[in-house]
Amino acid sequence: MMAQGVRYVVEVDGSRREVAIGADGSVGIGGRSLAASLVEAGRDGGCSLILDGVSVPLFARSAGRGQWEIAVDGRAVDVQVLEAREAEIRERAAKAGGAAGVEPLRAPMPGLVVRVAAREGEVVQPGTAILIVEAMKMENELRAVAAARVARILVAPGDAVDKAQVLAEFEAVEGS
Amino acid sequence: MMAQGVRYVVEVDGSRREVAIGADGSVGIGGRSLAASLVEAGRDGGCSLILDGVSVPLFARSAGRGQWEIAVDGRAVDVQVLEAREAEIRERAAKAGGAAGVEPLRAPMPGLVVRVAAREGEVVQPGTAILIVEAMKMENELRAVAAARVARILVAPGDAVDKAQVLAEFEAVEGS
Amino acid sequence: MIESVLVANRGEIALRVIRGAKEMGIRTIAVFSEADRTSPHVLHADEAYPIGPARASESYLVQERLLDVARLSGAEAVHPGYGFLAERGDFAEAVAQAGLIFVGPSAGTIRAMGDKTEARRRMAAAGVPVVPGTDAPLASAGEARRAAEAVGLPVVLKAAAGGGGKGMRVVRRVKEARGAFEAAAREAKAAFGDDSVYVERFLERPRHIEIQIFGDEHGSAVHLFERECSIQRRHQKLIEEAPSPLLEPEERRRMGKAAVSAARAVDYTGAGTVEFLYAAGEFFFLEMNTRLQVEHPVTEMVTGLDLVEWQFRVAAGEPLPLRQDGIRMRGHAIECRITSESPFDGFLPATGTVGEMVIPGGPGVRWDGGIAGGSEIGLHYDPLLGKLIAWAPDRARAIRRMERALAELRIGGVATSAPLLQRIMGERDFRAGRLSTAYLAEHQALFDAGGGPGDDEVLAVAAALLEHERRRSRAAPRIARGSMPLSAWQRALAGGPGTGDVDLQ
Amino acid sequence: MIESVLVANRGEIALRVIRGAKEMGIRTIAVFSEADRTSPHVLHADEAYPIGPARASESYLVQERLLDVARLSGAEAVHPGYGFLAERGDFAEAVAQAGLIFVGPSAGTIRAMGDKTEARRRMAAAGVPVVPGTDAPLASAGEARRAAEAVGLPVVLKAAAGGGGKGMRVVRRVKEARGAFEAAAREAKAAFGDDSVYVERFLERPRHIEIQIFGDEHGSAVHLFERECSIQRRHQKLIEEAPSPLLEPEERRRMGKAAVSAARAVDYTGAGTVEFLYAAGEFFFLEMNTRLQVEHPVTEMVTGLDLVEWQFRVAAGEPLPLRQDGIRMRGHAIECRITSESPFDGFLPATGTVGEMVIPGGPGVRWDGGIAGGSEIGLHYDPLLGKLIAWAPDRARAIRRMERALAELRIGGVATSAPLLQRIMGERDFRAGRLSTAYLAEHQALFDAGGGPGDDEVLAVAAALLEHERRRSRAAPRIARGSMPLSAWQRALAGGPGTGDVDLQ
Repeated sequence: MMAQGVRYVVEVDGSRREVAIGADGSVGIGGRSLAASLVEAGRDGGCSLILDGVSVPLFARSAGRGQWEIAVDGRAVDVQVLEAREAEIRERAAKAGGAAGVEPLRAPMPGLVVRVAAREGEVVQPGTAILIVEAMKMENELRAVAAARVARILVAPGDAVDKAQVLAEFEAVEGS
Repeated sequence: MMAQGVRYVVEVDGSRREVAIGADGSVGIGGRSLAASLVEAGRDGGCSLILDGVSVPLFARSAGRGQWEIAVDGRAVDVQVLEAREAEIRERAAKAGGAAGVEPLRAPMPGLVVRVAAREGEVVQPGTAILIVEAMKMENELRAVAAARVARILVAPGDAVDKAQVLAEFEAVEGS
Repeated sequence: MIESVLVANRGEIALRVIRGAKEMGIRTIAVFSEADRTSPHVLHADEAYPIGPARASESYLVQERLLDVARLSGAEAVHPGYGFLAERGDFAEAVAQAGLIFVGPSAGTIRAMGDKTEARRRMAAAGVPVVPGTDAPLASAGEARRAAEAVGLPVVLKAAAGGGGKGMRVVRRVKEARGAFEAAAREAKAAFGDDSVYVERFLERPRHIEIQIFGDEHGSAVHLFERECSIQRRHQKLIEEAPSPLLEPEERRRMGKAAVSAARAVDYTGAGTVEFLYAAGEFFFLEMNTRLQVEHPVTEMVTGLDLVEWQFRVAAGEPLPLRQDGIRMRGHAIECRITSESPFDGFLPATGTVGEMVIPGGPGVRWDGGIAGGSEIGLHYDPLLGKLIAWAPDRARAIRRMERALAELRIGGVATSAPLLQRIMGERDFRAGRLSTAYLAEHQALFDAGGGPGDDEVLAVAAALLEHERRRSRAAPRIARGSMPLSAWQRALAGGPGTGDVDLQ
Repeated sequence: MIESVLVANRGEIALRVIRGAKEMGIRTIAVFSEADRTSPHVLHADEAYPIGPARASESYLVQERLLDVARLSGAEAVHPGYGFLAERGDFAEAVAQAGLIFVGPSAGTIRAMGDKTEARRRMAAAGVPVVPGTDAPLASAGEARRAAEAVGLPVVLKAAAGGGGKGMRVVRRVKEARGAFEAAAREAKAAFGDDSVYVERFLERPRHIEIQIFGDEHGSAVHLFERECSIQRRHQKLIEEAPSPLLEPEERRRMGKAAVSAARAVDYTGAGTVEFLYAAGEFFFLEMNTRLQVEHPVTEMVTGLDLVEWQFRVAAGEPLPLRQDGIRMRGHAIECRITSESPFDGFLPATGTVGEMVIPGGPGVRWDGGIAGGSEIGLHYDPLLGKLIAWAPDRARAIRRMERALAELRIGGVATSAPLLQRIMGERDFRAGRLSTAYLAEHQALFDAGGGPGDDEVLAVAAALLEHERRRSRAAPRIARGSMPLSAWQRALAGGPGTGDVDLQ
């Protein structure tokens, strides 16, 4: 691990920020270094963040790798966190594809993965079934919305998924 | 399963009662048949019992097979439940041994079983180590209090045990 | 005194009635649908009986089943709460015919006040000011048009059997009268099974001020002052308070007197509420609710009286515990209705399982709730989860106390109206007492989601720390307790550099 | 007004002060030991800073560290709460020397009242009745013996630097004097680092009645009536109430006047409490506590005033908000201290992790707590988890309300004093107001564990159903939600046989 620790790219409400967390645990943001402490408090994702002395009670829910739903003062926001190098790779891949990238497939509701209908590497067309998810006693077919190559399928049958969890990632297909 | 269901022998505060639970779920006690509903309520062992219409909120904690700690109105009581045929077998075994039976070994505190020191079938003397349980970062040797044959050891290394959970059962040794 | 009572309701009001009865030594008998088996009102009652499936029409609204439970349990009285069967004359009658005490007014009073045109006629006859309009249902669209012109535009068409904003249409131009009449009649038919519609003058930006009244069987009637409930959304009250922030003592006196006249006019017994619209110094009878009101706690907090206790005493045939001059107001109380609705998402009903609850405490704060950890919030019933009430010596302090309490409140697992209420407490017009039923429509900025840029930075840091911890621990997404100590501050305290490098142990 | 305050405390009192400050718009700065990182006072404060390990002597009692946090955070004032540094004259002095406002009286007053013999002298000089005894520490066992004879037996030997029952010995016979003197001096030395001991007449079965007082910098002093705190266990208060149940108005007036004289005698500023022992119509000064008291909420509930707000106003140099004739009492309030102790097990301290909490609500109930779900209850601090307070128009109603609220209270995961408090609420002498500090000693039956035979039958059925369900499901010992419906009742309701065969779906 580098001396300056790990850099993350965080997207909140469409705006991106870089946050550095030192191997020693320090937090850097916007050119400043802050003293931070984040611990679980309570029993349901309640957390206490103390940032340069300022106490912020918040509630955090994981919505899959790199995806968090965080509520402060009753305002719940979806936040995406990527390590800086992951973010770079994605960006480069998106540029290489000549497009802004293809949106990943997210669970529209909490449920249970029943079946995986597509394979990694497969090129799918709009409407191709990717996954079947059971929710509220109903099976729901989740389909591709654009032509793309299935880069990764992140879940397997039997997995419980949260709302907005990323289930599959795509790569742009040339010419699409 | 018999039409009249399962009969249990329940020991509360030293006094024994028989409770029959029908295959149909009815409850018989003291010659009467009662309508009963018991469901979990809340998140920590809170239950709601409705017995012939009377609503009794209670808190139940399992302390091993057949062992319950039940609190009603702030009064916490250890209750032992055995199926009637189990109770009979125990009683007969105790009588055959010519003694009132040997008290089982119970965990004096919650902890983690580290090691089993005795074997089933072995005749132990007062002070013989039976089990080593770790609690509060300390290893505690649990020893036999009377001469007896180890009938059953109910836990294995790595098991987490609750306070008062039965860890080992004994049989009286003739002549002891 | 009454020895036992069946509480024919659910949720927070059932629990409220059970609490009141318990404090009087009355045996409490709850009923529950399949959805409510583990609800607090079941857990806290002395007895509880199932009455059917979740759907209210198959449980809480089935009169016969409730009466069967009353018979079986030996209940002496029936308390209907609010909603469900509380304002059904036939239920009050059936309870009485079964030889039980109905905790509420007579069936005749309930019926008279349930018919809005009949209520208007009786109030006008008793000298209570009513909104100018027609006293009888309209026979046709043409009659609606003529009535609208006679009363003077704008007018509002209302369902005679109505309430809660259903079957209502505002008419601002004569040519709108026909369409409005037909729409209102259709809605009224659908909602109440009765298409009778009448006309009232429409007041622009009125305030909703209501008077709590009580009558007994011995001919006495008193009022317990007013509540202002102008903060409404589609005729649903969100915030109520007592006293009204801008009412003059003389106006209070006149409205109280009018409400008592209204009570006497119908030989009222028990708890009731006379609702008025108030505009520019004038007030007009709107309707009379013949039951305990959701917002009764604000009256309890300023008067120090227990309205449920009064209900039981009156139902038992006792005289009212106090005379008018013995009833005093002290301080100011505000109630916020905490509902399972997403205020920044069009008030979409929210569902879920209640997780951890943090109920505010400390001075002057009261919580009347009907849920607990583990409660399932579905769509079968009213979205009211509970009511947060704050009392203080004056309105400014009560608002600040409510702000503080709302900030403490946490109902895990389900979205609630609390964040909107929090914003209203900080809004300038609300703080100044500039209230009207148009308040929410005129303060749309309150509904904007999103915060300032500072908040986003905090969110970004929190998310990065969460993700960092998860990746580091390679475990389930839980944050280790005490995982990141604050040694930077410790060093700063020890005289080291304030910010800059931070080392965590 | 003060803009920011460092709250130099933890637990419920830190949260209470933070709530009060927030309602006044004062920025709140919390401190926490390693054991308190997730405590509610940390979560609800605007800012929070670590001050060291769990042990109080390395955190909450380290004056320098608190002053460092005050400097670092830019705090304008320091509120000490009660306990810890609240009655340490040197801390008050250090705060003042750092240019900060100490929310409490002057260091000189704290010191004078902390020295029990000095306090007695000053009170006697001000005409406040003191228990007959010596005015200066005793030089020897012989002197103790002579003083005991002069004062008249029985007497009590007390530590001059004392409080909380430490360094106290009752002497009933002259020959016991030597042993008692030596024991008291030893205990006093160990507890307070000072072996000074003095003699007072020992009152048999006295009542503990205290007067809340307030003074300001402008020479005004008022009292906020009395609290009766006679229900004690080893000098630890368990239950407090206001007003005292049997005090005559004239006695109340006299005690209030004496307390105000006491306050004036020491130019008192801020909140203080003058404690009296009361027996047979006479009352005697016991001690003066120069801080907010644990039981201040009962005074708040009967007067409608916010004592923390008053503290801040006085500390900011404002005059007292009300004059004596503007302070009124309404109704009756009772406080129960909910501690992590096993009342039926010799008050053994209980530890654990707080699980689900059910906080009582409804009319007239207040909860002042310092814990939340997930809180670790250890042995580092005072066992007070929170305080349950009930208000009602009269004492009988307040007791019934408290009974109801205690039945609702649930603090999962840790044993509490609540079941004992529940029993006291139902006990005949308590209900009749027959109180004295000997109450608990004279009502030992309250400590018997165990219930009636009816309860055992319920427990047996519950255990059998639990075990049956577990064996049937062969799963973890969890009870399936809604696993056993109530069809017997449903059939009974449908007209079938009432009991007898029962079938569950």
